[in-house]
Amino acid sequence: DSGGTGSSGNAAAGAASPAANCAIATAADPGNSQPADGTPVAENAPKLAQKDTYRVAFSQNANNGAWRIAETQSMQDEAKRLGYQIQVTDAQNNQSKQIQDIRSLIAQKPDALFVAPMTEEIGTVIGEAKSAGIPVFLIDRTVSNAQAKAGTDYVTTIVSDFVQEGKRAAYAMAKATGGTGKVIALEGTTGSSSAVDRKKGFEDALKQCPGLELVATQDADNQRARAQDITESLLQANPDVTAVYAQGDDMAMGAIAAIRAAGKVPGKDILVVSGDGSKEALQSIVDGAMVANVECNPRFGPKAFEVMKQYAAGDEVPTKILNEDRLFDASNAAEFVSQAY
Amino acid sequence: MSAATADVATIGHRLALQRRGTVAVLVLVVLLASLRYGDAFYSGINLTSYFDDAVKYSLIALGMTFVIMTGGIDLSVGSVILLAGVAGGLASPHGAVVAVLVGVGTGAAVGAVNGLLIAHSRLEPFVVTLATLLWARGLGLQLADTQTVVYGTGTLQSLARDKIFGLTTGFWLMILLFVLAAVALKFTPWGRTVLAIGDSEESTALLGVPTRLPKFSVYLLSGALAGLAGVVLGSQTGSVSMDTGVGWELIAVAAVVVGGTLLTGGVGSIGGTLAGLLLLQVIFTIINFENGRGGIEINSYWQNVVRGAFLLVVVLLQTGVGRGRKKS
Amino acid sequence: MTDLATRPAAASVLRNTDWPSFIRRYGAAIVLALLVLFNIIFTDNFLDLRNILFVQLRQAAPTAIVALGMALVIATGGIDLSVGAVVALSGQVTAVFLLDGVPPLVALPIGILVGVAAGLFNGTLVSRFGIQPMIATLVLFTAGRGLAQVVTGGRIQTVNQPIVEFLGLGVIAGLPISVFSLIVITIAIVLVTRFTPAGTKLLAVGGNERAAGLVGIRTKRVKTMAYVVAGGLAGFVGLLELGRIQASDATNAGLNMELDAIAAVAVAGTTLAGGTFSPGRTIIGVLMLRLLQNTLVAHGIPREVAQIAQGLIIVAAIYLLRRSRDAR
Amino acid sequence: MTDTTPEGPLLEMRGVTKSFRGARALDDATMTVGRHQIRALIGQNGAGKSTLIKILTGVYRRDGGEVRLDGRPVDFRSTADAQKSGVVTIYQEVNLVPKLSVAENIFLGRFPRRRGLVDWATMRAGARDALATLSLDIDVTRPLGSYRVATQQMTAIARAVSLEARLLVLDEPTSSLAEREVETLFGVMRSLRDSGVSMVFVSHRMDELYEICEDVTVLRDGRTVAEESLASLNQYELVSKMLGRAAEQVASGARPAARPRQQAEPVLSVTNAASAPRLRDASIDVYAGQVQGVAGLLGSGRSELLRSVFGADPLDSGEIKVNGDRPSLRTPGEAIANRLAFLTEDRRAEGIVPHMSVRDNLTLALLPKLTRRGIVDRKRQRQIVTDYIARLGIKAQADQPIVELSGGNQQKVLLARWLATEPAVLLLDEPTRGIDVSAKAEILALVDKLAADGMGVLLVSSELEEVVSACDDVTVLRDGVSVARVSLDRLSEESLMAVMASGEAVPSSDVPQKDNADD
Ligand SMILES: Nc1ncnc2c1ncn2[C@@H]1O[C@H](COP(=O)(O)OP(=O)(O)OP(=O)(O)O)[C@@H](O)[C@H]1O
Ligand SMILES: Nc1ncnc2c1ncn2[C@@H]1O[C@H](COP(=O)(O)OP(=O)(O)OP(=O)(O)O)[C@@H](O)[C@H]1O
Ligand SMILES: [Mg+2]
Ligand SMILES: [Mg+2]
Repeated sequence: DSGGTGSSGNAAAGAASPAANCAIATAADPGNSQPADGTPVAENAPKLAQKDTYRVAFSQNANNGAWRIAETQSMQDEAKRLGYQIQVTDAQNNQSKQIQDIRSLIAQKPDALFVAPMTEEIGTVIGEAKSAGIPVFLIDRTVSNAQAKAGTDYVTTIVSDFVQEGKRAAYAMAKATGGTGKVIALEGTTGSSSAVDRKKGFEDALKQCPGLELVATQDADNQRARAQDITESLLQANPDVTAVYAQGDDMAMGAIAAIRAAGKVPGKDILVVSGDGSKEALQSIVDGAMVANVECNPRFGPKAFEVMKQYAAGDEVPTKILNEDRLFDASNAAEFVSQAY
Repeated sequence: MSAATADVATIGHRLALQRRGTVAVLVLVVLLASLRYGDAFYSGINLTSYFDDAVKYSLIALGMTFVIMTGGIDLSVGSVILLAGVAGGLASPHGAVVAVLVGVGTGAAVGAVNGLLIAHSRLEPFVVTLATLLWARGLGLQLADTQTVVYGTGTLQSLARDKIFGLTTGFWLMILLFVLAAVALKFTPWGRTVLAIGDSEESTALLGVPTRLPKFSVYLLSGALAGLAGVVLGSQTGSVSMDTGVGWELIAVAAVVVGGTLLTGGVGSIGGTLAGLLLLQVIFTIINFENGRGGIEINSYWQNVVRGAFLLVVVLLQTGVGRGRKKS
Repeated sequence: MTDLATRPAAASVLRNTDWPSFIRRYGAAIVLALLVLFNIIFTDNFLDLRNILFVQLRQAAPTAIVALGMALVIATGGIDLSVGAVVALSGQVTAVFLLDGVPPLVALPIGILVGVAAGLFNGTLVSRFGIQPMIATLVLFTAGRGLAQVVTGGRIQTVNQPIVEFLGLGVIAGLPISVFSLIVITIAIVLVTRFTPAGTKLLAVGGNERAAGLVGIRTKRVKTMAYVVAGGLAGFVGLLELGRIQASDATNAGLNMELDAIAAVAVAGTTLAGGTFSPGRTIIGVLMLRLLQNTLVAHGIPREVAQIAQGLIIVAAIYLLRRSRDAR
Repeated sequence: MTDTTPEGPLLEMRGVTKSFRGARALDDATMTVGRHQIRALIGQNGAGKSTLIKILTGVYRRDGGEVRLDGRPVDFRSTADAQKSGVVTIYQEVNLVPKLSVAENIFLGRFPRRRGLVDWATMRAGARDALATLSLDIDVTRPLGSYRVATQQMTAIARAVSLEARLLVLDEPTSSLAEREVETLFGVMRSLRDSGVSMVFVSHRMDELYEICEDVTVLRDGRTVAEESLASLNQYELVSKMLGRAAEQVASGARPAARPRQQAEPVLSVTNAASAPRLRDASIDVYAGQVQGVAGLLGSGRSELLRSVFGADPLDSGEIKVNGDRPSLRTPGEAIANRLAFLTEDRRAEGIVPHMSVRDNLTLALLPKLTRRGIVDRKRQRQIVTDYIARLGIKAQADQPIVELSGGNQQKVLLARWLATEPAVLLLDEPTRGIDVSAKAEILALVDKLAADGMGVLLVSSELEEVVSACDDVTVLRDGVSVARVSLDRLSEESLMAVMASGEAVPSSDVPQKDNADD
């Protein structure tokens, strides 16, 4: 299921009539992107023996915020379910600590190593795992091609397409606002690929909609309080803002609080579009405070271990596997809220 | 906060004892760990990664040792690592030498600004370097356009991975610099003057010894070493990400103090800093290993708690040692 | 000692005004006034009362309350790096209790008690065990946030309770709670330091601890009290922050607040060496730095550039203060 | 110096002015130092002696006036600068780096080197040699701070002497030295003079000036009021120039008539007090209405005795009675509550709170008593401060930071701090160290009066003359043990000296055992 709820998007509250100068205001949700045809399969990566049980390791880059916690939890739950032993390290948002973590994991020679890279540039250490004969599976972010080769240095990478997420957010916003208004955008952690890519997808798509004017963009570091402070300041300087795009749900919640504090009604005076798909966000769609949310599913566990088992069994595993993300809005939020993380 | 004259004799002994204590604890911890984790603990790759990881912290801790010996502090080193790492990375396409020069030069330049403001304009080190922490990071982000900066896979990276006697160049660089620094502290007029300034800057000046230049120089040195650390980091990991260096200044300060350098200046040890740093770092490694045992699952949140508790235990032991002596 | 009979003419008032101490006293206020002026002219709707009270002042109030505690600690010659972590810890503990159904009348005081306990811990390390304030408070700086994360499992948990909503959105006497509390706390601190012996004791301990001890002041207790008050205020701010985002956020609550507070105390013209305390100027320092930040945000300046500006302004401020301090 | 020394004075300072924040410290100060000459620089506390010296060496920038060395105008920017031109200074209060070794303190800034590196062996030998010229033989590798103040002062002198100065400036170098050390110093100064070095010597002890100096410059309120040959002035004329009033008005320092004990029981009684490491077994009684002296060589534990009585240092054993009771005296707070007061010997490190106002400094010990229902009575505080400023003739504004006061005035503020608590027993540790003659006379007169009014005073002083003239009874400490008591009838500097040195009681004087101390 590609989460294609596109056609029902018009149900968003208060949607104005589509402005003529906004090409995407009436377009359907572009949906998930598909992996390019002929994605190579992993051939030269270290092999994995087929066993009843495995000892695996997972290097998480920062175990905070609901999203990453859900991701870690999902990995741990799935390992437990399968009866595997799993060791988790937390790099606490520090690239070089993650490299050190991975090296110390390698030293303990797990059967397989899962890595949620802090940045794209931890590739060299992935190569070290290969030298040690340990197959590596990347999840939620990838590493730079220059440093580590997919299918050789690591088996595969299971990711979301962040550019596409940004694009889908722009479409959803265009639809909800009818293609006119002033927008402020709140970005996630400086330099992270999710922040960079979502921004790119969002801004590129917004170019097709000149009626939506991006009046301010600020880095809110995925922090709720910071997003709240910034939104307050921005709303004061730009009282005519009508929409907010928050790259992540925590920032969206901060923005909604700021909108309320400014005496305006979120979902009515100012429309909020966000990404991640947390329970809290879905609930606020149900409550009418948020108009749309592009999922970025943190529950990698089942998929990751399934891929690992396939690889051990000698099946062909493509070197890039795209996660399927859904678009939530008033039409379906209530249905999914209970399952959200 | 000058110590009473009568305490002076004990302070020296106390800190010397503390240094030995730090080394002893380090050895003990490593021994226990290798008993518990066996082969894996000291197997080649882990030792290498342990020391490699220590290099960058050790470089800023080394600079910090001299700064603290003058009674100052340099909170900006974490940001300087980022800035210089970025600058070095941008210069890396022009070759390893250029990258190193640019990185160290950038760090030295920031250090010089700190030094001028502190030594010449006599502003408080804590606040000056706190401000530098802000602007140097901002400048680094700006320079990198907030994107991770990649180091070209050239000489620099192979240099970082080359091994001499089984350990990487980074390790030997660290050892070399610490030996040089120890010699400089004990055997150069500069080193002695640095200590004198930390003891009493006013007295040093009234004794007719110029204080500005030595004071300036420690910040310059600290900046330059942080710059070097930035390039080393970049070449070891192939890139410098935007989160680099956040909070590292406090790791360095902790290492320096655990190593037996007096935070108020005047007494210090280079070897102690290295021991202190390796000790703090070994704790990280052990926590990771302990997680792997599956026995007690140390939630990563507990890591910070454990680190804080460990710091507490070390400093408490140290004061205990100091008190015990005083009574005898 | 101007003779009353010979009133100086305006020109000589200018000449005779003690400019150095004038700048020192009002430097931060002057910058603040300039910033306000800039905003009145260039920022839309700045002069709106709602903006002033509910955006500008409310955003500054938590940091200002923490900075008051920090100023007390700095007056004793110490420093407290742990306040940010304590803000997080107190907020998380309270949130968890509230979510467990503990009545607010119990849960909120517990949050403040957490802060008081943290202050007691810091104060004990500093005064009884003689550990350097920076290192002593580094322990909780590291472990405190870790504990906060342990308490909530690192999750952000929404706390939808009337009391939390009241803390965040409530209005007393036309003022947001945080602004109202800031005013009450400031008045209380001013009254206590002016009219009771506490203020003199504080400054005596910070100015010359040994002398203070010899006149019968219980220096350890005074120092401990400063940390306890700072901790208690941080604990209270933890509650305000909880109310502000209506959720617990162990990772980000109070993040970097200690540095903001220290910077504010410093730009207020207080030396970190101890012996001076000025609540009014501390608050002005916070307002100035906060307004600077908000001005940059409101005018769309990217964060990294804003950081550069902040760093430079801090340096400029303390440079001016120093110029005035020892012009000789 | 060769024979071809140019004519004219070595140093001329003319019309020097200097203000600190609007307050004149120097106003047309002049000083001329000839060649082969030791010149005394005297003046009351706060007259501007130290300021003049610091202006000479560039520590302070002068507001006006000129400085000529060898007839050429000079403008030193720092001590280092001055040293390069051969002007070496020992500043008031020991200014050294306590955590470094003695040897390093002597060679800081000019370490002997071998192949570019510090040559420790040569340095140690050099340091031993330098100290040997002052007849000092100590372990030069130990931190300087582990030695007592006098040794530190001698180290500073050794350093200065070894710098081969042309002009050596000594700002109160003898205030913490004992007589023997002063003699050693004078010996060195004489031989330096003979080898052509000129010196400026500051001291508040008149006899020292007459012993070592040829000429004198007298400063009064920042102005030079006399530059003459010492021989042409007698002590009274000199003092009257210093004070600007007739010398007769200066207290003569003659021994006052015996003061009667006002009670049979001692107000303070210390028995077998010991406090590691210096105080081993000291017993002493103080009676209301009398001044009880404590004499002893440097390091004999006099200060420790006072400190442990006051609760500033822990008492390991022994017994302390106040008015017959045995109160707990473990902290200064408890001591104050029992009406003890303690004026410390180290004004800077333990006395003043530098940036606090005179008012707050003066009432610091009184704070609990000034507090009514938790509120400080500011009005009463102001009254008390005004009162004491007037009574002790303190030259200061109440709201001035105390650092800005001259040493003597600071000392008076500290004395006032304790008098304001109306103590029953006043413990005075070197109360006149670094105090000018008139202030000293005033303070001693005050002590006399306090005793006459019924206070018990315990006085420690290294100046025997002071002990002899001020005390009714003196206990001699030696190596932390009270070895003898000398009472008024046989009190003389000679007899005291003999007891202090030998540790033997003068025949027929009382042994300080509690039982037979009653006479
Ligand atoms: N740094 C300073 N700031 C303000 N005032 C000062 C400073 N130094 C000295 N003064 C003032 O200048 C005057 C001269 O002081 P100075 O120390 O030169 O006196 P002095 O003759 O050396 O006295 P003493 O015999 O006590 O050493 C005094 O009134 C003193 O208060
Ligand atoms: N362990 C020590 N080693 C050397 N000197 C010490 C030591 N402890 C204290 N001193 C110093 O020795 C000096 C003399 O000690 P103390 O004060 O007990 O004797 P005193 O008879 O009062 O001498 P003073 O005339 O210096 O006051 C003091 O200045 C003190 O600082
Ligand atoms: Mg003087
Ligand atoms: Mg003494």
